[in-house]
Amino acid sequence: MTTSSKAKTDSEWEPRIVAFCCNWCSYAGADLAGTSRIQYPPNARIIRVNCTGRIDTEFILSALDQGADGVLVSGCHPGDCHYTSGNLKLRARWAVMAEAVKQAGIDPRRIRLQWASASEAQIFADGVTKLIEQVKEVGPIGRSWV
Amino acid sequence: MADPVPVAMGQGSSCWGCFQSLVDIHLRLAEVLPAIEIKYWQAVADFKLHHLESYEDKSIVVGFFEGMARTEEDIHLLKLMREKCQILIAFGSCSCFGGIPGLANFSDIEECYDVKFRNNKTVEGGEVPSENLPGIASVVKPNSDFVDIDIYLPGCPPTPDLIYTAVSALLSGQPIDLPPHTVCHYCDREKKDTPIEEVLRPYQGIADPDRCLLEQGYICVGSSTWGLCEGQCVNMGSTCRGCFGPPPPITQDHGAASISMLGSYAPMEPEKIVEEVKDPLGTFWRFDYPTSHLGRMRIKREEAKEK
Amino acid sequence: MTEAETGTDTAAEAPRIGVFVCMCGHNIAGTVDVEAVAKMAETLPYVAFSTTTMFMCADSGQQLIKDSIKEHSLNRVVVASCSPRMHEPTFRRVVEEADVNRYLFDQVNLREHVSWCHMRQPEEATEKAKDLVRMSVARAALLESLPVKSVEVEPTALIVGGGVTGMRAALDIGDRGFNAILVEREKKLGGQIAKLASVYPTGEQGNTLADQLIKRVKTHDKIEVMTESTVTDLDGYIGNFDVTVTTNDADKTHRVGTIIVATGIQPFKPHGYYSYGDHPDIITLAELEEMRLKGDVLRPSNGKPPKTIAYIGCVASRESGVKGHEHCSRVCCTAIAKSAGELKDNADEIIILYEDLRTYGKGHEEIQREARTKHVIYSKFPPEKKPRPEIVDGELVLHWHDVFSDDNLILKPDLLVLASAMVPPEGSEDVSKVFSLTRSPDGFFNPEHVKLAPLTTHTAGVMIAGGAQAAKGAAESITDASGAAAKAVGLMARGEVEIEATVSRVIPELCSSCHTCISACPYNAIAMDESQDPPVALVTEAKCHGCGTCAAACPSSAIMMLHSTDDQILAMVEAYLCAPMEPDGGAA
Amino acid sequence: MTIAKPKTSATKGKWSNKALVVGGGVAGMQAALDIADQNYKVYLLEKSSSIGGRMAMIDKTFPTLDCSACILTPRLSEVQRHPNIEMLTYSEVEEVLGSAGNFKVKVKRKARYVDEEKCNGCGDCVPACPIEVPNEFDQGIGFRKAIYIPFPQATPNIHTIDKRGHAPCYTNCPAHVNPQGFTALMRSGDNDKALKLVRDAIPFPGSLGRVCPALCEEKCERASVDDPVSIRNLHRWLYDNEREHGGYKGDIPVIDKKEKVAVIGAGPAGIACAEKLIRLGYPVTVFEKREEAGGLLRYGIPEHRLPRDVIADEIKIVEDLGVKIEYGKEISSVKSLLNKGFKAVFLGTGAPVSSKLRIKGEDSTGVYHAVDFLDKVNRGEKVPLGYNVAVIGGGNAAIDAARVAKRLGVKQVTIIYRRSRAEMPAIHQEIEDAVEEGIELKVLTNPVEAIESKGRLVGITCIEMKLGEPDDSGRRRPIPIPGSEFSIPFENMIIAIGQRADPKGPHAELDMTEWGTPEVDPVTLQTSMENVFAGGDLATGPGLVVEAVGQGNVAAESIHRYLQGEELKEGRPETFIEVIPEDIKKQRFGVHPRASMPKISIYNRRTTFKEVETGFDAETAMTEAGRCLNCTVCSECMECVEACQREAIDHNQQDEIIELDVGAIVMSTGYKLFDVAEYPRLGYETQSNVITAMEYERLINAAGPTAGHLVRLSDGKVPKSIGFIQCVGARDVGKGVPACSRVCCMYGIKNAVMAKEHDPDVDVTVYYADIRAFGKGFEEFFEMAKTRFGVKFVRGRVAEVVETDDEKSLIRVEDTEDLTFMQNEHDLVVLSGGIQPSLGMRILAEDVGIELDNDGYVKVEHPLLYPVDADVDGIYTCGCSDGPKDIPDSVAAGSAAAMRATIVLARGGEVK
Repeated sequence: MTTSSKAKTDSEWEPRIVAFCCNWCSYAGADLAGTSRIQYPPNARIIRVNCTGRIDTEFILSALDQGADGVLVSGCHPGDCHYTSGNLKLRARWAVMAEAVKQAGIDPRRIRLQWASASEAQIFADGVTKLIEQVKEVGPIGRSWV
Repeated sequence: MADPVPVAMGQGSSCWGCFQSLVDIHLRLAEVLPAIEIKYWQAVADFKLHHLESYEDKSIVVGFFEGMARTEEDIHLLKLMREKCQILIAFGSCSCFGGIPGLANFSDIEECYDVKFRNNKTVEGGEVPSENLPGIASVVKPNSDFVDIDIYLPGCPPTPDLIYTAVSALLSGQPIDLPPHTVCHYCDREKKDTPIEEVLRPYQGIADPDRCLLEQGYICVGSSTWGLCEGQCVNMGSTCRGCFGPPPPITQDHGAASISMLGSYAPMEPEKIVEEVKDPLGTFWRFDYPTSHLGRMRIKREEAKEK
Repeated sequence: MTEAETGTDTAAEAPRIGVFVCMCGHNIAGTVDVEAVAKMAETLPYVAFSTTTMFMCADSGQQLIKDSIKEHSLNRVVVASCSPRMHEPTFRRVVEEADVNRYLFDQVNLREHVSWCHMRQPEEATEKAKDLVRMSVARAALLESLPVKSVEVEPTALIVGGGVTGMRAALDIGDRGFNAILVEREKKLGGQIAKLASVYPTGEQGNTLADQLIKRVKTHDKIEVMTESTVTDLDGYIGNFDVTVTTNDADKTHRVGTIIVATGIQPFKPHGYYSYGDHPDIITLAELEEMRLKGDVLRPSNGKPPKTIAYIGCVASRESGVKGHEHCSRVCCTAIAKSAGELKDNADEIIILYEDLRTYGKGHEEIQREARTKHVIYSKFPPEKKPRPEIVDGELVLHWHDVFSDDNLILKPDLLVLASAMVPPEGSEDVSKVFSLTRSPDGFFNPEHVKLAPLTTHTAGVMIAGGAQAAKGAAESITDASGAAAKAVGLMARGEVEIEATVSRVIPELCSSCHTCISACPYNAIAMDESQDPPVALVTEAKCHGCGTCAAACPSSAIMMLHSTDDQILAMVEAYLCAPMEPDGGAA
Repeated sequence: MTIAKPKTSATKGKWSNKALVVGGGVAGMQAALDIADQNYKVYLLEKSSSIGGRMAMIDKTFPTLDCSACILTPRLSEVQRHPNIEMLTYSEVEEVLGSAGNFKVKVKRKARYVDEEKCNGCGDCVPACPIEVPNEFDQGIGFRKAIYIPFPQATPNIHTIDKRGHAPCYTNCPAHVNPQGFTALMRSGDNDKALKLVRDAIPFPGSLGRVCPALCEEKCERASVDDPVSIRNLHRWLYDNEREHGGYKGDIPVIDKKEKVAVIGAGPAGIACAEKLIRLGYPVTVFEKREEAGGLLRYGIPEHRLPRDVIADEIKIVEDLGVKIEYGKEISSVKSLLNKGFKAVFLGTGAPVSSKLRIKGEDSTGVYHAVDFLDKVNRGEKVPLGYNVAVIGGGNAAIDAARVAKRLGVKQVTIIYRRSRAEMPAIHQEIEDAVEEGIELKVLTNPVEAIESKGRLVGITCIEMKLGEPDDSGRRRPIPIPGSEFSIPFENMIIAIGQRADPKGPHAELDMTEWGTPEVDPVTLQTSMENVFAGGDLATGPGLVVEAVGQGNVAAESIHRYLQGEELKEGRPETFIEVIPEDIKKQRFGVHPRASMPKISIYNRRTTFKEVETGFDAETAMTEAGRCLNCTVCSECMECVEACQREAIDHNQQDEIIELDVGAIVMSTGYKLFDVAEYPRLGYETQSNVITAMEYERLINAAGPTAGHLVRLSDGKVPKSIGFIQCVGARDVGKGVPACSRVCCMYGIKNAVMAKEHDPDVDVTVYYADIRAFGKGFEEFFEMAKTRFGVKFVRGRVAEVVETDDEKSLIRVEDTEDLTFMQNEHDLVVLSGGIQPSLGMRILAEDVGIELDNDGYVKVEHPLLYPVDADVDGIYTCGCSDGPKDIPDSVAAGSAAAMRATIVLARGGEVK
């Protein structure tokens, strides 16, 4: 297991964020954030999936386990899923998983589920920013345990 | 008949139920016992640890290790087994995944001491004993963190049939070929493919005996659990709680898979599902918390605390 | 279904990955150190070649990829450039032309997701770019070649909505020799246009205009008209949709190849705006038009012809912050001008209160000029200080601020006409669900691409036209209609269409028949294959839209979402989080 | 109005199910794709060299701010690779006949001088091309080469040579030196190649560089800016420079042909002919009766103009190439040469016999003829001259003789010429120099008698002349004024009124004209003997050296053809289409005077035969070369031909007319932008910091001339404040643009947002009349521009833009919302011009046979029922052909036009 947060002082530390985005809404929203030149912190690395319904709870937990300081899942608004209901399934998974995460003593501020449509570039960017702020409050995942 | 195969049975912290189950192969023991030469098994033969220590490395062909390694003694034994045995089998879910003792990781060691010693209802002014006790690790780590495991035979306990199949295969030098199916495969209940509208606790309502329990709202993790049990519980009217852990490859996070499955079955409002699914950690990671992602993070945290 | 494998079978070969980092002029290179990214990529496992170029999408860039594939025997290609939503098809084609299966290509979004949104953090952006490339390379190593498949297209189009847009689309399709089924939920065809007394720019009566189309539609041997009907269910996929049309509670299923959604617009009832509903003489422009169509314009309060009429523009349109009303309704400015100009012949005074004047289209300015020539008065009010109608003793008094005179003015109009917003018609939400259409914040349906693909949607085989996409005038809607018809006919004329190979696949040996996938699939694309013993899940690939929900849900890991496998996704996570340390770093 | 469509009826057989789309912009591309997707063949015709239209020029698109090129590029490749689409780029519609289902369309495929099949767009030719001109694609603010692709994603990715005919300098030169080419090569620093290009035309870049009257310069277009380019002195410099750096370094031709050729006379014509032939690989022998080669150059032009070593060196170069010159060998019979094995002969023996004045006393002692006089002097013979010498004539020989006489110590030299100074045929600079050297001009004077005393000249009686009507030469005819006779004392008279051919000589064997010259074919210079050719002064009578060289070239070509058994006349004489460089924006060239030629001092001139003009230095030469306007864009320097490894370049390509049979036509001809200079008050073209929105697009485009850096073109500074003026040339009845242009509001806002994006601190104000944000997402974008980007909006038509002393632009406007008069200073002002029908729309409409509306757009059949049908069956319109449209509306209309067109196409037989 390699958790490779860099040897930097806490003030230099930048959270590492894994972001799962659905192709149709949030990935497009992130694209729009780019084309609109909305500036937001560069900590997140987006992994594109067709639908948030594709996101297995394991992806999220595994990312945290491997040292992600935060995980973002961003998808279409409930009711607007390109695949009609994938996001509802993810939402239910998320709810249960978030409880488990809390129970396991992981600060829930490390994970964020948000809805951002293809036109909601600002909401997307704000969501990323918000998660990063939250994670910064909590600190690096390796260190917060101490 | 070929020479008996040297075997060793090691026990860590556990309920001993797995070896009990081994004995449950009953008459078939008559086939098995002559074929093996027990080199170490504290429960049934008078071997001491130093006997085990005195064997040449890898002189024992098969080692079964039951339970998990919580104490220093357990860890020593586990490592010793590894040294002496050519094939090391994690025997039972504790040995494979941490099992029920792994649930201790929900709490930290001090809380455990509180429960066990300090606030133990049966004693007054309980104290944590400091003598004649092997050192207790602050956190339960999966056996595989200490040694390489060759074969996993999960189950709480592994069924006698499973044990017999495995042992027979081993003795005949064949690979152990276990069916990969989950519990559902063995479940006789009917599925109607309807989403779950409400999650029920086992005491709620009266379950239709012929219909999929999950569809009726009872959390059954049979679909994410290796069906080596051949559906004992579900066919007897009880939900599967996942004691055999995830199906092969058993590397996937059993609890995570269960949640993904449940979420897909029950696309309910988040508030509702959270309200109705009590204790997700205990529900979905009952038998395999230490090997799960969340469990690993817990271990890391406890280890970090120690440092 | 036909199946053709393109590209060499690379499954057996060890991955040889080529990484192509695009500068995109300075769009990327201006922020990201692309050379450094390409250099880093060289060090990654399986990477056989890595380079940068000015414009990867230009012919020269495409050629570079093709040449490099040959020269370095690449069997996987990673292009780090712009959003895959833009150029993935381009590059897939490029690699295919070099005999590499299109699914062995992966694209990294260095522009929309990096350079453009981290413009002031070049170092961090470069780090991010490196991570993203590393992730993509890890994924690429695990990519598998997939077959390209196509399905036949049923030569019938379904058109939802029997306004002028829908009718024009049906006629064009019918005239072109294909079948059209026109579904209208009202009793009568004609839609909104038929309710207008005067349609700009020609000034024809809406119903006579519509009637011409209705007559042809009804007599056309290729067109089946279903009124008082709604589409309640959609099954199938492009080329082979099974549409359930409900007419008076009776369901009937039609097999169609393509679908055009032409559900149009609807005038908003502006309750809560300008005392609408509080006084009988406050009506909407739509109500006025209907009144004109039926006969003379009379004051609802007393049945007398109004002598003084006031119009207010932008009613419930352009309301920043009010969801569903932020957009411009596009048609009202010219419609008011047309209406006012025509009514002025019989009225003493007509005044138009407006925020902005948007007579943008062909012939629109003339209409506005004509109204002015007839002494229709235009008065601009400030958006932050809207006109205020007051009802004093049953009488309507209108107060407003005129921008150009900087004066507060008062008028007692006999009739106050509110040009209310054009909004999506009721039931749009159901339509969006049935056809899996996404909607913009104004509630209208989103096209596939707002600039270059305004008529197609993200649901393959489903087109939108006219008001379905945004508030639009009749001429624009009818143009859209023919355009959408062209899209539908294009599919039908070709007779077959390629479908995505990125579908889910059940590994039968691992399936435990738990049925989780079946209840997870939104498209009923998975069923138990009863021919197997025991029965296992089976995916009908043409019905699979590739969302991957089943793969995530399957607790036995028995479903593989092709091109988006667990391994591929987790490899990206690992490549990011478990990247080798940079030399200047050091262990935590 | 009732439904009249579809009127077309199927007549089987002739019905074509192919379609033509005119215009390769985004609408045309869409139409083509949608027709092609229905399995019909489509011709996509585009007049420029790449499809993509305006959208390709735009930086970002509203309201999504998608990068235009990025979203367009996939579309470009889709069109290119569509099996049913045939792109006809660089093509124009010439004529349309027929009706729906059966149109016959003539299309002119303009020569792009690059083989579309062979070119692979590698671009190797581009760096080789020395010509740089403003790039239209960059709105003229960036540059491209004469061989170019307009933008990186151009489709097809085939280079095009922009060649607009022949430059006047080139056509006016009798030997066809290519000044535009060689100056361009000089500018790109390749003097060797430049000189080689000159030598392709003349073997005497150094000699002619000194003595040529430079007919090229007479026609130089640069004169319309300031003065002609000093072309002659530039090739002189090239030669001098080469000589200074070690002399000729060019190729030595391989003699690979066996037909021997004889040239009689080593004058300019003969040497030119010999040099050409040796380069073609023929063994050539020149027979010269005198002791040195050069003819008139050697013996007729004085040393102060043409130093002996220069001509000697140039002759030597020709000899080094392999030309054998036999000196002192007088040939009396052509036939005898032919009998000796020569397969062809060129006669260039010149016109060495001086014309006479035909006046009394002409033969007295002290009278010389210029040719003999100069010959003697040039040979070093002593010529006795008195105090007072008259030179009769106004040509170069006269001036030369006069200046030589002066240098020989004559105190008083007078040139007597019968017309005025302006009519003197001599090089004007030479006349000036002569005057400067103290030579007197006596014009409008004609000698009538040479006064002799004892057989010796003592004076001349002259008569005064006046100028009458122009004669055949175009010069005004001199008429003697009766009774105006007067006498002047002279000790010598040098007659320089012309020469003629020697009636004796080898040419006597040929058919002769009445003037005693051999009869030659004017095109081929062939004489009455098929293998004998004659040129230069011998054939034409006395002329310019460069004319003689030109004839030598022509003869060489004829001899080559003759010897190769080819048709002598085919393709000859070369026809030249002279360019009218109207599209070269002259105001973009600052006045930069012609370089003056340095000379030795007057003192030195009077006493020595030192060369008067000393030549340019390198820097002057380079600067002077830079003055060329590149009139024809491509100069045919042929560098690209050499650079192209695929041999794709063909400078001889011709425009081609092809005929198409199509069933339907879609018009998608786009628009032209309103010329914002029509509002002088807004300062475009007069103020350097007022630009158009399209120029702005290119400025902010990463692939544009500034690589996307938003700077002022005037000084390269980053503007801190930008004003965007909307509705320039739209909704203005007075300017003939009454309608709204529909897109400018949004692109103005988009541009304003982009300014903010480039520099968040920049102050951006949009001056508008109404904001027409009517499309999907437009209003929301407008709102975003205001709130998130902080773009300021001022409602008001701008009264004027004034340039301030500190190079800012002052916008004067009344804010009509709060009724205040504003004067805002900006660093940059961007005019958002309106849209007008495309250039040539009216002619095209006539060709196609459709009607236009009042605004000049395609008139549609019915704006509501048939919004994309033109009023002629089978013809459809989309994009901005029928009125301004934004991109999505254009695209939708493209699809719609495709739909309507395919209904017609289907009628041909596919209807089920």
